[in-house]
Amino acid sequence: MGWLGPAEIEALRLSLRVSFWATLVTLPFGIFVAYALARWRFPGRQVLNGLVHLPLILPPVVTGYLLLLTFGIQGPLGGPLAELGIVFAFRWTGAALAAGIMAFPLMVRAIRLSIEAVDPKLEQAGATLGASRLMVFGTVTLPMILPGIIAGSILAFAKAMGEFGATITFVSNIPGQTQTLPSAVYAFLQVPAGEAAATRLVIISIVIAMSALLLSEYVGRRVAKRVAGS
Amino acid sequence: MGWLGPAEIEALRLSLRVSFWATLVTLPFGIFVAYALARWRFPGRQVLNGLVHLPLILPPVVTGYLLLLTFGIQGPLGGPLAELGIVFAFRWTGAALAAGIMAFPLMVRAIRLSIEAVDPKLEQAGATLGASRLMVFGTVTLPMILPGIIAGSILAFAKAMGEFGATITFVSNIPGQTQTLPSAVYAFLQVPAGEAAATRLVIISIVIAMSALLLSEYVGRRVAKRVAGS
Amino acid sequence: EGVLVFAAASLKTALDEIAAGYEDTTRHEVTISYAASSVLARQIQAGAPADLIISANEDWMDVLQGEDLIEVASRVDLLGNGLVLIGAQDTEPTEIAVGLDLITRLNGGYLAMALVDAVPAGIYGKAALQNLGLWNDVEGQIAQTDNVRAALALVATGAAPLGIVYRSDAIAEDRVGVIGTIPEKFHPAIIYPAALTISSGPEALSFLTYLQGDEAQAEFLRQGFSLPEG
Amino acid sequence: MSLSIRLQHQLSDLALDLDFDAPSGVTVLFGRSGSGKTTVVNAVAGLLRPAAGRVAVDDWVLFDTGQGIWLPPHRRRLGYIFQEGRLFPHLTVRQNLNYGRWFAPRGARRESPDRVIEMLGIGHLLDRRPAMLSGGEKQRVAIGRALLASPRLILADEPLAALDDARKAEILPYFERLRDEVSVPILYVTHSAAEVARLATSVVALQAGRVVRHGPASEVLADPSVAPAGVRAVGAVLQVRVAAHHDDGLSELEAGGERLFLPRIPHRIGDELRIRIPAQEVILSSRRPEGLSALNVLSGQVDTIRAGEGPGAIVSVRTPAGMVLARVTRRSVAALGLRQGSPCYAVIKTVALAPQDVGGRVVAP
Amino acid sequence: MSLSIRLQHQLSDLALDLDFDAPSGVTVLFGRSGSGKTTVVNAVAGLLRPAAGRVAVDDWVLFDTGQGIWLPPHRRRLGYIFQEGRLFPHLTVRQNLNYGRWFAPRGARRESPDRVIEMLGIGHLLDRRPAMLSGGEKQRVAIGRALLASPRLILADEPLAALDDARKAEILPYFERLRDEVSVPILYVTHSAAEVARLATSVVALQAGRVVRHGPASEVLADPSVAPAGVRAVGAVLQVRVAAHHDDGLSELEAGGERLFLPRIPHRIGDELRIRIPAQEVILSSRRPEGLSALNVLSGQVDTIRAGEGPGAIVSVRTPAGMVLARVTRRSVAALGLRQGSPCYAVIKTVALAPQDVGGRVVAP
Ligand SMILES: Nc1ncnc2c1ncn2[C@@H]1O[C@H](COP(=O)(O)OP(=O)(O)OP(=O)(O)O)[C@@H](O)[C@H]1O
Ligand SMILES: Nc1ncnc2c1ncn2[C@@H]1O[C@H](COP(=O)(O)OP(=O)(O)OP(=O)(O)O)[C@@H](O)[C@H]1O
Ligand code: MOO
Ligand SMILES: [Mg+2]
Ligand SMILES: [Mg+2]
Repeated sequence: MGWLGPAEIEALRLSLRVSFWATLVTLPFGIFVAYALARWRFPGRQVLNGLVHLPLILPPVVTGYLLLLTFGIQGPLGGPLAELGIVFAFRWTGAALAAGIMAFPLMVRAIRLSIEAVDPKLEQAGATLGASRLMVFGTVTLPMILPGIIAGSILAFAKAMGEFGATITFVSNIPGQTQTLPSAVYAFLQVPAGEAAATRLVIISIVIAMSALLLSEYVGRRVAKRVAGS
Repeated sequence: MGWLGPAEIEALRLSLRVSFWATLVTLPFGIFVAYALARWRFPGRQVLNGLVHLPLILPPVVTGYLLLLTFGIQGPLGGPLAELGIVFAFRWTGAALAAGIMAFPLMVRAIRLSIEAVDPKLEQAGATLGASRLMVFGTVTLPMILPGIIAGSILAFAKAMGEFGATITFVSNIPGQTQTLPSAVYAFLQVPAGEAAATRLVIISIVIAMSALLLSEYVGRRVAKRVAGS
Repeated sequence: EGVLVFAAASLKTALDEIAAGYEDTTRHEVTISYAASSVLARQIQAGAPADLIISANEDWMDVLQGEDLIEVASRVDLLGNGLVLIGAQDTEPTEIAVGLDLITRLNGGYLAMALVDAVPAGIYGKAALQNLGLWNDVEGQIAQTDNVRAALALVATGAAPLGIVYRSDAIAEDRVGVIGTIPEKFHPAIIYPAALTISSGPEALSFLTYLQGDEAQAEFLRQGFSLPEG
Repeated sequence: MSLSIRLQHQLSDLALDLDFDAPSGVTVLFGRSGSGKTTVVNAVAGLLRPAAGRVAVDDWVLFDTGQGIWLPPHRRRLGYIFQEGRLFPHLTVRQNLNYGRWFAPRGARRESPDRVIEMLGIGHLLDRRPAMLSGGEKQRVAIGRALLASPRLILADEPLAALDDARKAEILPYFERLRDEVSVPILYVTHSAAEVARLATSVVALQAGRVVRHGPASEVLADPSVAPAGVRAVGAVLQVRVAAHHDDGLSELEAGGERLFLPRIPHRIGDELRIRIPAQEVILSSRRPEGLSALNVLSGQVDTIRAGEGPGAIVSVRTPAGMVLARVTRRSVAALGLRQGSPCYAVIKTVALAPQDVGGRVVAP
Repeated sequence: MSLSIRLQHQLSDLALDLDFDAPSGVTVLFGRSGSGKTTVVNAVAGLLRPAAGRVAVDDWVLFDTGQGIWLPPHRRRLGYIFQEGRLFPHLTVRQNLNYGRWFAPRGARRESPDRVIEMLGIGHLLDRRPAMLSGGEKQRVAIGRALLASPRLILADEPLAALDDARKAEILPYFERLRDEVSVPILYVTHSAAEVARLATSVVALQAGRVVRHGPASEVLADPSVAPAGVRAVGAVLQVRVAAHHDDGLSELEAGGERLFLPRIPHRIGDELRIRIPAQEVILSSRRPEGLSALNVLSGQVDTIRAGEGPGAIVSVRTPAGMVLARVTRRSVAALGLRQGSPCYAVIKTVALAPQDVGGRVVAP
């Protein structure tokens, strides 16, 4: 990667780190929320569903702004969390939070659809064999929705790699801390003659995201084969 | 809506129109591509898959910029199309194109997952009863993936309602022509004291997208019930 | 019929006001599309039907001029602006001069600015800091945003203690206080050039002329802009 | 119409390699679980593409790897009754039943839906969806769906296994009618000897993917070593004519001048039938029995005595009505002094002839 | 251990309303397709929550709407063999088999996997996934999975319907052993009279969601109006003792001083058994028959003559070995001059006693 400056390599590494952690940390929540939405009936279900989708609907800048208000140092959540030592403001963790939240609806959707495709009769069969709800989930539902989880995770990862508006609004663009690949691309695009550099970064993004996608196809197909058993 | 100015009402109507058409026109392509990715093996399959996902991975500004280069009046596609009377540049149709392309990966993902959940044995049963591939698709696959199609469409609609970066880059922010709700929000956010107006517009977006979401839940559930037959 | 104006987003409040006045007196319609200067320039390169462009960035105007996309004769430096250092609402004003205790005032926090290599406000701000001899000290403590308003928001929400923004932006934000204006000698002149595009009609010239009239200029001044010398 | 099947294919640990021509009528595939029956049916249906082979109905070639012919399943005009039902969950029972009809060519023979629905006893289920049916109800709908598709070839994979005997007895005659009147070739998988005896024109016994025996039903059923369900399914098939129906609920049949009585059957006087007489329902007697409740006594001579496994032996007795098989103990053979050519009497209980052992009409084998 | 079931529930057009106590052992549910058998089993399993009712095994209450008790399915310690298999598609056969064992409490009685695998003949399938199994193979794995879960209650919904007779004959003894040795209560749905006769401690006949008959297997089977598969399933159940095994492959049984011969059975001399003698396999004779191949002749007197539907009649004959039922034509009744109290001989073919009609051990009813 001789043709990448150190700042660009820094941005690339940061983007990978941010996207990786954004995906990994959101995943359990994503599975939980998807399961709750798919299989439980509870008051406030539609509110939860709406909330989850908000980042998709809102212009990213607005989401970023809301994050800033909520998780900023003086925000209602940001303050208390800071006392616990969890700081998002101007940290890569904040970029991961923004990316995770923006990717969350995609992840939940994918997982939820795959949960809804699991035949409850198989879960019932698990229960008759002595598995508690949680064990049924772990031994029947979870393995069967693995393709959906993989799909959802990669989708989320790809989205996180491309996230820009909410991230820069929330944690701004601090080289080495919060300057992700898209921020760098954006910066290059703002100035005349920045295109060459921007193109270079875009190509890198594409290569990474495509690799992730290909990997997910491959893994997903293998898992699906295992799950379908054919 | 007495508290909305005429420009804002205009933006709202435009956003609805843009999102509606973006969803409707992409839907057949979405179903086709989802089906191809789910059920066919062909050379270039992974390339197609990658292409479909590009808008998700790229910062929206980049997508918008690529659209501008491709579908601009002087672009390689925009020119010929313009001769046929199909102009996207700086028209609401362009906004719809941008929204559609940004929403496409979400739509395809949702539909594809639901296609993959259809048991091929049922499609085989249809074939033995004399239905051609196309008829099997129409009478077995399509009705069974309706929940996925609805989910995917609403997701795409919501995404289209929130799309901003690609749209403003591709077709600019022309009131009455290409100024969608998010563009209007953006404009308000750029100026001092614009927050009140921006908030108003954001709330409207949320209400609309949530209604669509609720509707989709309701319809999807009814259809799923019919499809599952329980 | 009508004039389509492409204008830098930061002009929105003032320009909306002025355009309304123009429409009232002339009964001619003015439509304004607000976006980042880079976006506007690219769109004109792609054949946007704009009649008049008001950029916040001379470089982009030069690019357009180099490609013969604007009427060179019509190009004027329409407005100027100033940079201010802002802080929390109750911050003591002080004079901005070489030797400013910026680091102390930051107190480990971040200085919010627009992208220092890409967005005009950031570029000017960086030049000012360099000329003030502060750049090397604060370089690692700058939180860069994709536009000035986002930098303003960082300060307004308390995420960043200080920021450098346009005077026109700071003026209407109640939650921030202006610590001091950065003397113009420390940064290149902030110019908003305007020009007719080569496809413009006669109406556009009339509006451009109106913008240079007393009524319009008074409004600009009221919003914190300045008039370029000469 | 004859069905000719040649297939070679390798499954995980089953090598399918078979080649047989079946005459018009019902070809029954039997063999133990896992012997490849469903695989063969799938290959005929076009759901599995075998490595090599040829399937044809008369000169209508469904596929032939040699000639590179491959009709897709939807062009094969099938009525496939799947082992696991495969009803469309999103359609009502009525829509499921009609599904094949939508695609049947205009000129095709049409089954009357009302008749099929009545026969299957699913009239009250028409507006339900499959999820709300019991196991047996599902299978009946699956049968109806296949029959109503106006098929030119019926594939039935254990179609009656999920049904109770009474329902089986109602549905069997329908398959017979398809075989005899409509002459649709039927490839039928079953474990039941009674179904084999009633329906089968020819029987193909599979073992580990190969044909171990192939012949007319009467022959295969008479062979204890391969009879579908083992020695208990061995029996003779007699061709008879309905002679009279009596007031006390018995029907009188005539075969080679001999009279046989059995519980009233629905056929008309003069109809030709075939009946299966299970070997184990036949008692042999060295003198003409008297004072017995069994009404059917055929006199004849011992033709062969085959000692089976275990204590039993199959004795074939040549009677004017045809060859009758009896399964008796070797001890009895000795006690009665039976030898080839011994005169003896075959005693058949009237009621031992189960309704499913009486076939609709004689088909030329 | 007794199973007590009371249920009220409304399905689309079936009103389930039943109440019965079944003694320890196997309780067979039978009834026509759609009569509610699977629904009852699901309610016992906790997969369906009935509007009202109570299910208990002895004093272990699984649910009771009155007391507000509701054990979730996974606490009911079930071995449920589903009508449609329901194997886990993502697990191998081995993992499917082991599934229930993972969750069985530590102290639970453990079935030996090797033994179950061998009995079911699925040793060569252990590393496959269900999609690569044939229909019968799937069902065998499903049976194994349920048995290996160390259940305290076995629910079997037509577990053997998909299997061939030879395989059935191999698996049936296993259920007997569960019933007799391990005394796990078993609720068993079947259409097969032979299975009823061999396994059932008591039989519950359902019709449209209601119990129409309930009693010990021998009683219900003797009643032509409700016998599971109609009149052909009627038969007597005799309690016998193994007296000797002979060299010519026959076993000799003793019942009330009378001798019966049947093909060699695996039991030891002295074992107590029960055997089902299907009514239609019995011939009556007014004098002691001679020169017949049938080795079993019991003398007795006519007890009752019940004219069934059609031309037949069920004649009960009191013999020293117990009550024997014969299904004969009314014409024969007249010809033999049978009346209550008439002396007569019941002739039973040796080989007519099918292996599945011979039960493992006598259970006190
Ligand atoms: N989910 C359901 N909702 C409504 N009705 C149902 C449902 N499942 C079954 N039924 C109906 O309830 C009745 C009893 O069904 P059940 O499955 O208990 O029958 P079954 O006795 O097990 O029949 P089979 O021998 O055919 O399996 C049937 O008429 C069936 O159509
Ligand atoms: N998709 C598959 N891939 C590999 N092996 C398979 C597949 N399907 C079935 N088999 C194996 O092929 C053999 C034949 O299966 P098939 O389904 O044809 O048996 P069958 O004769 O129909 O049995 P049954 O009477 O149990 O339905 C079995 O051993 C089975 O395990
Ligand atoms: O037009 Mo801007 O808003 O400062 O670049
Ligand atoms: Mg099979
Ligand atoms: Mg059932």
